[in-house]
Amino acid sequence: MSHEKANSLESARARLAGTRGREFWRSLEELAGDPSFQEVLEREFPAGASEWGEGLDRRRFLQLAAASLAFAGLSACTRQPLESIVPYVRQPEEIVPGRPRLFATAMTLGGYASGLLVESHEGRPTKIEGNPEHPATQGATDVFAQALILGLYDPDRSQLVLEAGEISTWARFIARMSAALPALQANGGAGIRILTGTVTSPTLGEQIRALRTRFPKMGWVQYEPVSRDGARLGARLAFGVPVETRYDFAKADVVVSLDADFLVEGPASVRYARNFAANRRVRVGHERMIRLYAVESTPTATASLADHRLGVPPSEVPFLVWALAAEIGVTGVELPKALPEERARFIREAAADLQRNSGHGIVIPGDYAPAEVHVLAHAINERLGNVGTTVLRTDPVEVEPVDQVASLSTLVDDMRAGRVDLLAIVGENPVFDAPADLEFKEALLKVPLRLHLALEEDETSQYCHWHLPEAHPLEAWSDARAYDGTVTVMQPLIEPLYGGRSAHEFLSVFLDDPPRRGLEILREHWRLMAGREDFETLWRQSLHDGFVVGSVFGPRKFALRKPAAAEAVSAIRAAARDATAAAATAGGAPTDRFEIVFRPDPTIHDGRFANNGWLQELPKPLSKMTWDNAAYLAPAAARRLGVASGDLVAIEAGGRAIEAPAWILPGHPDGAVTVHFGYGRTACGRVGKGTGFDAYPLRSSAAMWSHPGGTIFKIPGRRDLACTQEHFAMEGRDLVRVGTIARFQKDPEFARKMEEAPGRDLNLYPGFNYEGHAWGVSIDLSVCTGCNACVVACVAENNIPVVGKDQVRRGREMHWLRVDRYYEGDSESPDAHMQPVMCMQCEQAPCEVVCPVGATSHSSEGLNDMVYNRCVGTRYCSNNCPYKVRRFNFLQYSDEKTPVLKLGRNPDVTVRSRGVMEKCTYCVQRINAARIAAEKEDRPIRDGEIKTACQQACPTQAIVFGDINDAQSRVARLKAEPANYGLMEHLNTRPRTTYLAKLRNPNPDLEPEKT
Amino acid sequence: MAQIFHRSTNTISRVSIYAAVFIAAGLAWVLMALDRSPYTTRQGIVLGQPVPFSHEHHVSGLGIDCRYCHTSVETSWFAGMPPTATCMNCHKLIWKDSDMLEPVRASLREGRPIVWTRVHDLPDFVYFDHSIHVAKGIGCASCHGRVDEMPLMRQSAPLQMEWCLDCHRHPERRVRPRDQVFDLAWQPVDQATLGARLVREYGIRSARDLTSCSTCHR
Amino acid sequence: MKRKPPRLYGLLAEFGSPQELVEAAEAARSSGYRRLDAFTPFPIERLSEALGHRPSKVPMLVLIGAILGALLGYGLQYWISAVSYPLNVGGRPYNSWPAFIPVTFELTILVAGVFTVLGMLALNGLPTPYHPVFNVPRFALASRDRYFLCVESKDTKFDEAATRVFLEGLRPSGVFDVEW
Amino acid sequence: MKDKPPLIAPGYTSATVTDKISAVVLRGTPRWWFAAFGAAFLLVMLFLFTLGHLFLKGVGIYGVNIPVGWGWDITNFVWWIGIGHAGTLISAILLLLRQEWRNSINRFAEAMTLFAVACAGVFPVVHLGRPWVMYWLFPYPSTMGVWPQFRSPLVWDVFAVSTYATISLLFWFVGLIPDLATLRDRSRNRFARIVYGMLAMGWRGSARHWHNYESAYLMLAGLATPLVVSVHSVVSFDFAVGIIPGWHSTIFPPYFVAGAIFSGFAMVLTLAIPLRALFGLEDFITDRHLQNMAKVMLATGLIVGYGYFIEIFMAWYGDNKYDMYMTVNRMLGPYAFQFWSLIACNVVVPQLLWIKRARRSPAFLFVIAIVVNIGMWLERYVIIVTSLHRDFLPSSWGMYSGTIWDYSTFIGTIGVFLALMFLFIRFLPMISIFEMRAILPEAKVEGGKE
Repeated sequence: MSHEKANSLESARARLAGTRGREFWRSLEELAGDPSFQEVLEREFPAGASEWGEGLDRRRFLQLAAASLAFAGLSACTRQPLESIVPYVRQPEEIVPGRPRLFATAMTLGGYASGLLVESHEGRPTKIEGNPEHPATQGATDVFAQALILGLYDPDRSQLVLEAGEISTWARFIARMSAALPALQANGGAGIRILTGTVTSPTLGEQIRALRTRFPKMGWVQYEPVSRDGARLGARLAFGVPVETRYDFAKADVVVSLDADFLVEGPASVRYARNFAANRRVRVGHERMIRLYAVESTPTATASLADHRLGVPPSEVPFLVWALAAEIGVTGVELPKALPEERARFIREAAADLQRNSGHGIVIPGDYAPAEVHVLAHAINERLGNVGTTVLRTDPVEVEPVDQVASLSTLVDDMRAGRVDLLAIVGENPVFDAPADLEFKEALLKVPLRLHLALEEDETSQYCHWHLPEAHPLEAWSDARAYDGTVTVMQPLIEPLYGGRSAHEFLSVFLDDPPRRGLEILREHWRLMAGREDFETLWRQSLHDGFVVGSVFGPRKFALRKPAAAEAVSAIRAAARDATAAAATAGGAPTDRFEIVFRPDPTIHDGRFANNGWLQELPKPLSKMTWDNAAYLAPAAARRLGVASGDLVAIEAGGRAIEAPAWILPGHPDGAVTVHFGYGRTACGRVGKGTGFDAYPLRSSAAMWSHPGGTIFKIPGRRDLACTQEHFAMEGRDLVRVGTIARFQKDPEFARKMEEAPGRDLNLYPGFNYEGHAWGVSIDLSVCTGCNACVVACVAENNIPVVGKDQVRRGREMHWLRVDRYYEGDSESPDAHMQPVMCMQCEQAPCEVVCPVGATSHSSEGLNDMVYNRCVGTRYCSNNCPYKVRRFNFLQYSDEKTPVLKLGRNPDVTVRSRGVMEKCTYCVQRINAARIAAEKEDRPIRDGEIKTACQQACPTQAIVFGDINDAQSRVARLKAEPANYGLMEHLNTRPRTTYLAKLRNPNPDLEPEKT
Repeated sequence: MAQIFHRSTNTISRVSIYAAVFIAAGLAWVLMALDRSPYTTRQGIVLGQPVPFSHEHHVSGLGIDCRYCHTSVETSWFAGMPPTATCMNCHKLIWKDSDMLEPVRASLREGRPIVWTRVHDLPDFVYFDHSIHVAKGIGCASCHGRVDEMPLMRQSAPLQMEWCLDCHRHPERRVRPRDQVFDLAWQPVDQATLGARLVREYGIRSARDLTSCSTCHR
Repeated sequence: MKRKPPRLYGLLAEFGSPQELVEAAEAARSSGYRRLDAFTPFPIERLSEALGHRPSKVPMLVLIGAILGALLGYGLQYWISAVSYPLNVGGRPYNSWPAFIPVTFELTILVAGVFTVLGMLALNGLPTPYHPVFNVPRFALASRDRYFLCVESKDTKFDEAATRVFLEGLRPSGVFDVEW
Repeated sequence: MKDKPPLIAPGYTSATVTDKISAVVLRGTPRWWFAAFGAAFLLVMLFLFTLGHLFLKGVGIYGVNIPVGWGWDITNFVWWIGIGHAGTLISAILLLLRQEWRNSINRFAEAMTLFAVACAGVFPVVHLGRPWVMYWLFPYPSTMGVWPQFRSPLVWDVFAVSTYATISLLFWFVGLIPDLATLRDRSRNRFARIVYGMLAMGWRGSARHWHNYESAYLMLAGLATPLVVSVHSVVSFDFAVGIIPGWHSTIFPPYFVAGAIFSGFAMVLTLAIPLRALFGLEDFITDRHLQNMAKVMLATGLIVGYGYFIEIFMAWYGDNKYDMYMTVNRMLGPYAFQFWSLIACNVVVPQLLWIKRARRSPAFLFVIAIVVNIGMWLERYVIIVTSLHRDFLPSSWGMYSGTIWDYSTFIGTIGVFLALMFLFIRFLPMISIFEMRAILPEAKVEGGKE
């Protein structure tokens, strides 16, 4: 049967080959008429089964029958229940009841800090924004920062100190430790190991230094599953010393990305995205674009903006970099032989382009690329003279850069050898995410005393004597460095909800007697840093700003080791030789042999966000899948294996195997399969349990980010995946309008001409005219990376409920703002286009006309108001909405039972109940707040004063909100751009949200302009 | 065939047909009246409170300004409820051992807040902002009535949407000079001209703006 | 001058076929009786002619009802959408008359229909659960297959004896007193 | 009526007609009736149970989603309303057209109309997210100061359907009055006489009564005729006013009305054929009646078929890529099966009615009627679902399928319908007695004034 499926895909291939030019192809399987796709389509027919809930007995039957009759007697008279009002006993000076306040703080991911502003209502943090003053991140945020709030209120977070599974207390723990420490101290703490993640926090570093003075022989291990070992090692090999490299895309004209998702992932991504976008935006009068070449081993969101993309299996990447280095003329490197022409040409042109723009180019290697790639990248940038302008090298940001895999494996060896008496694991979950070959768990069990400080009771806590609840980043005092070295302050917004303590306070148990609280520890260390005199001013200033002014690392000169490049090349040769040797010995048909690419999950990262409903329900940027991970395959590969999306496959590598549902991802390089970490958690909260599969078992300390020789074969069974967008073709409709900059210069209005929009006079009725404000939004498709930050921001701002996998599969996700993704071109390497779609606030809204109760109507400023408490739920408005941006509460979605979740809700937005329609309102609560503020000061609302949640979060500033009646406003000027067009404008809906056509800047030598 | 019905049934049947019409109309009227009655709106009903606080005594008696207790009325959507400390500013000196005030003292002693029963309670899907109304010259009395004449606090307006709309459609009928906002006893001399003038001066928005749904609902 | 009310409501003659009844009715009328009524199991047009009924007033009532309905219908919608709470709905004007036509039409029909039925009942003096003619046992057959002619005592020309003789002359299958 | 078979078998007199029809009501209840009614009642309980579950859990128990916001619920609504058209049409239009053959079928056709409309009325309520505020669709002076939005076809529906229900009820009742009098006079049971007596309101069949009565009856017919046409037009506006490809179409009103009559007659046949057999009324509901109805079905069926064709033609001729895609998707997309089976049921199968022998065989007609009922349900399903599931933005395309709750609601309403129908035939004359008398030969009166 796999044969016929293969054939059907074959025919699809054939038909695809026929299409060319600007023709859009439809989602693969459907084109192939693949039966399994029909299955996906006919979503489980007897869906009702799940609705039965508790079993049906006589009483329930009568109860229901009675309810239906009682309903008949419902009367119009509704009387509000009495509510009480509870004032403070002593009101804090600075608090004005009802007025939200903003605090500057930060979160860390992979050790690196990003500056945040947190909105707090009467002491309850409700919304997170980027800290616009922060020199590193400049006010942009990623999905993780936006979702941090939900993590804070997560009712499944660990709430108890556990001693051997029994409930205990911090006091008890402290007592036990002070009892145990002297013994350990005797031999200089040789038996003590502390395992942390990557540490950039100066204070934490200081504490560890202090620990080392107290326990000279103790060991400090840094390990987290997603870290930048390649970069670290690369730097060492290239310079002999640890070096941090950062890039300035604002000055760049040509970028070559080597397996780097630099716009969406990594500590600096939001800043890179901002500068990159600033350099890619095209406006009349400013018509130059940065050009991006992307070489990648798995499709990335970044590459959806690439002008030229080359997908190759991971083992090929080093060769391409090698070739690039050779083309650039890096000394000691000559061209590798036997490079396929298509790839060679790509590299040649990229190299030429780089050389044309020497000093204004960037060659950026991915964090997960092997060290050799980093070495060569360093050499190339050096050779091109980019260093100092676009490529900046500084001292390492980490307190102590180490090869984390190496340091973890030494720890494991020590544990096995019984050299470890006490292991304190701080905030990490190695039992779940350590490389499988180390068999961390087994080693761990050999340690006499195991402590675990973590946010949740996870896989590791189960095997530790003590589990200690960690304080959430928003609950604790701390500091950390941003990717550029800026020292960033983290201050608590709320007392620990569940009695958690920070890493500082935890370490303090071993340092101080009695242990000190975070604030004290922090201030103490800072006093040392600052030097006595101006400490208080520095402290206040930094708390207010959220960072220490001028703590950014200045670029420094580092001498590149002459032989480094050559060594890297020979290393690549060696690696290739080993791989071929291994392949020769390895079993399995060569057709089943695949390279395996490992990546952190785009939404739940390495698994630490597995219990975050917002992130679980967030569609993955490329597959639009929610609540699951999958084995991403190239269409061709899937055809060979005879699998369709959802079919189970077994993936085997290094003697370990996992089962995973396959997912056909257009543009994925053939011969490789991508699996994402983070799913398959066995010990975590209610949200994350039972989602996806665990990919860590395939990972070995030798092959952290890709495995050269895995095998895949189809096994019986399917897994139903909840995907929010099942159709990826535009059907020849001009939804995302794409053009090259050349075309734009020839005909700036090309996008508008694609589909005629009726003139404003073409109307049966006289239209309304909007004096005063007229709100509108402009979205620049040229810079949208589809990173989803806007989506989570919207969820957080507007109390949007999580509905769960089952409801998503029924097509009932609630996101007001979604990012549509379309494909164009050949299925093996198509162009991907991202398009954020929220309510268009049509001036002639089809939804309003059909609402029988006037629950949705137009405000005097042209907003398409939605009045939840008037809605009766006919869903007619949604049926009649051409953009399908309306969302309906088919069941009671918003959680009214869990009290702690109520704390996190935005008090300025109604929490919708069952049976009502909802949708994007342009964050009308923010509009009203700004208007009230302005009117109280008798002044007009300033342009830019109101930012919608999505706009505020957007790293590339692709979304701009404002008053289109004010000709000077940013949005008005954007809408005046020739590339501006409205979605489905021919329906005469007059959308207030419009788009700027997506412009590309291909290298004419690689892609001659079509005519 | 014998008669089935008695003579009287002729009249009865005819009358009952017309009666039916009036009964139906009557019922509808009752429902509507009930919907607007104090039973539903709690208008003019005094609710039980932990402390029998008298606005009359404190406002007209002692002449305390509204803002002394409701501090945030000009700056926030929420007018603000006085913390226990505010009460005790005076009551640690006067009436300091009256039984009536025991709950207040207890609150301060034990740090337990006093739990009042809300008198003016809008549904949660309505977003009313005190500060902007005050800024636009809508007096406290316009919604809360002559609080200075209430020994015990009670709701004086129905607080139903049609009532809100009435003012949002005709702000000129209610608006007063900003400096008179907190004077509960203030009476206009010639509201017609004054209102028209103030609406202009204070830049109060048009009825079309003020009756847009999102003005109050989000 | 006032006469004491007569003993009877009237006299009722029974016939076997519509034909006979119609002829009897014509005869009675031509011989000067005016307060006549005939009872049949189904409508017979010629009977009304024979008894000289005027055209029914029902159609007039229907017209009145229709006009009222139409005014009510459009008025309601106009007042609600343009006067009471004007809202900008999808950019349509407050008084978007084309959209108001269906409801106007439906209300026209509704009110007209109600007028028709109530009008008919009123004009027929219904409901009348009690009526003297029901006192005649055989009258039950009026709803089956017998045809009756009734001369009411209110008729100026009515004289119990004479009228009975007259009715007998019409060869009915029987003549009955109709008690009050 | 030369070669045509008579409307009433020969040999009947006013007396026998009266006795035979009223006997059905006045004589004892047949056993099968209890069985049948009992079965229907069980379905009613299922219906109540489903509603209970719906009100406790929410409309999410149905299969609806985004983009397909309507599914079985509205499909059933339109289906029932359609069925509800035959009654009034037969009584009103055929009355105006002086089609005497209507006299023996109009009564229960009207009853059927009422019950069908009642069932239809259920769905606009249950499909709501918050059914308990359904009364907001009526204009009443609320404390919120807000009103229904009269530009919405759903509000038009509210008025159209409620008007239609009221007028049909009046029409039906007015028609019943003389027969109620008959029952009053014939029944031995005192209680029955009182009940029928009150309902008959003292009808005496006096010449004046008949005089006003006939004119009123004619007036009602005159009012009901445009009404019946308007109702399904308004229902069709629910879709035609929308902008979704496959909905936004000007031909909807006429072909919805035709479809309504089509399905209505189908349902009349579905009921009439077994009923006349059960009560041995072949003498009154003769094969000629069946044939006439068959002809009406054939005619309306052709109109409906034309509607399908012209819709496809316009999609091609209008050269609108969205309409074109929708049309192709209907015919070849995931719902192609439903589409082609509706074509088979509504266009192909009815063509058999061209054959005289087919029209003559009650059994055969019964089968065809059932098929048409199914076909018309499918038509609405296809119009609603296939149009919604792939509209403008491919990104938001989805699929729809009903859930067991959709099924149980639908079956439940069928139960309600049957239960009401059984009560009706048990307690009221299912054939208009006086109108039957009127078409007897003995009713003719010769001669007359010149």
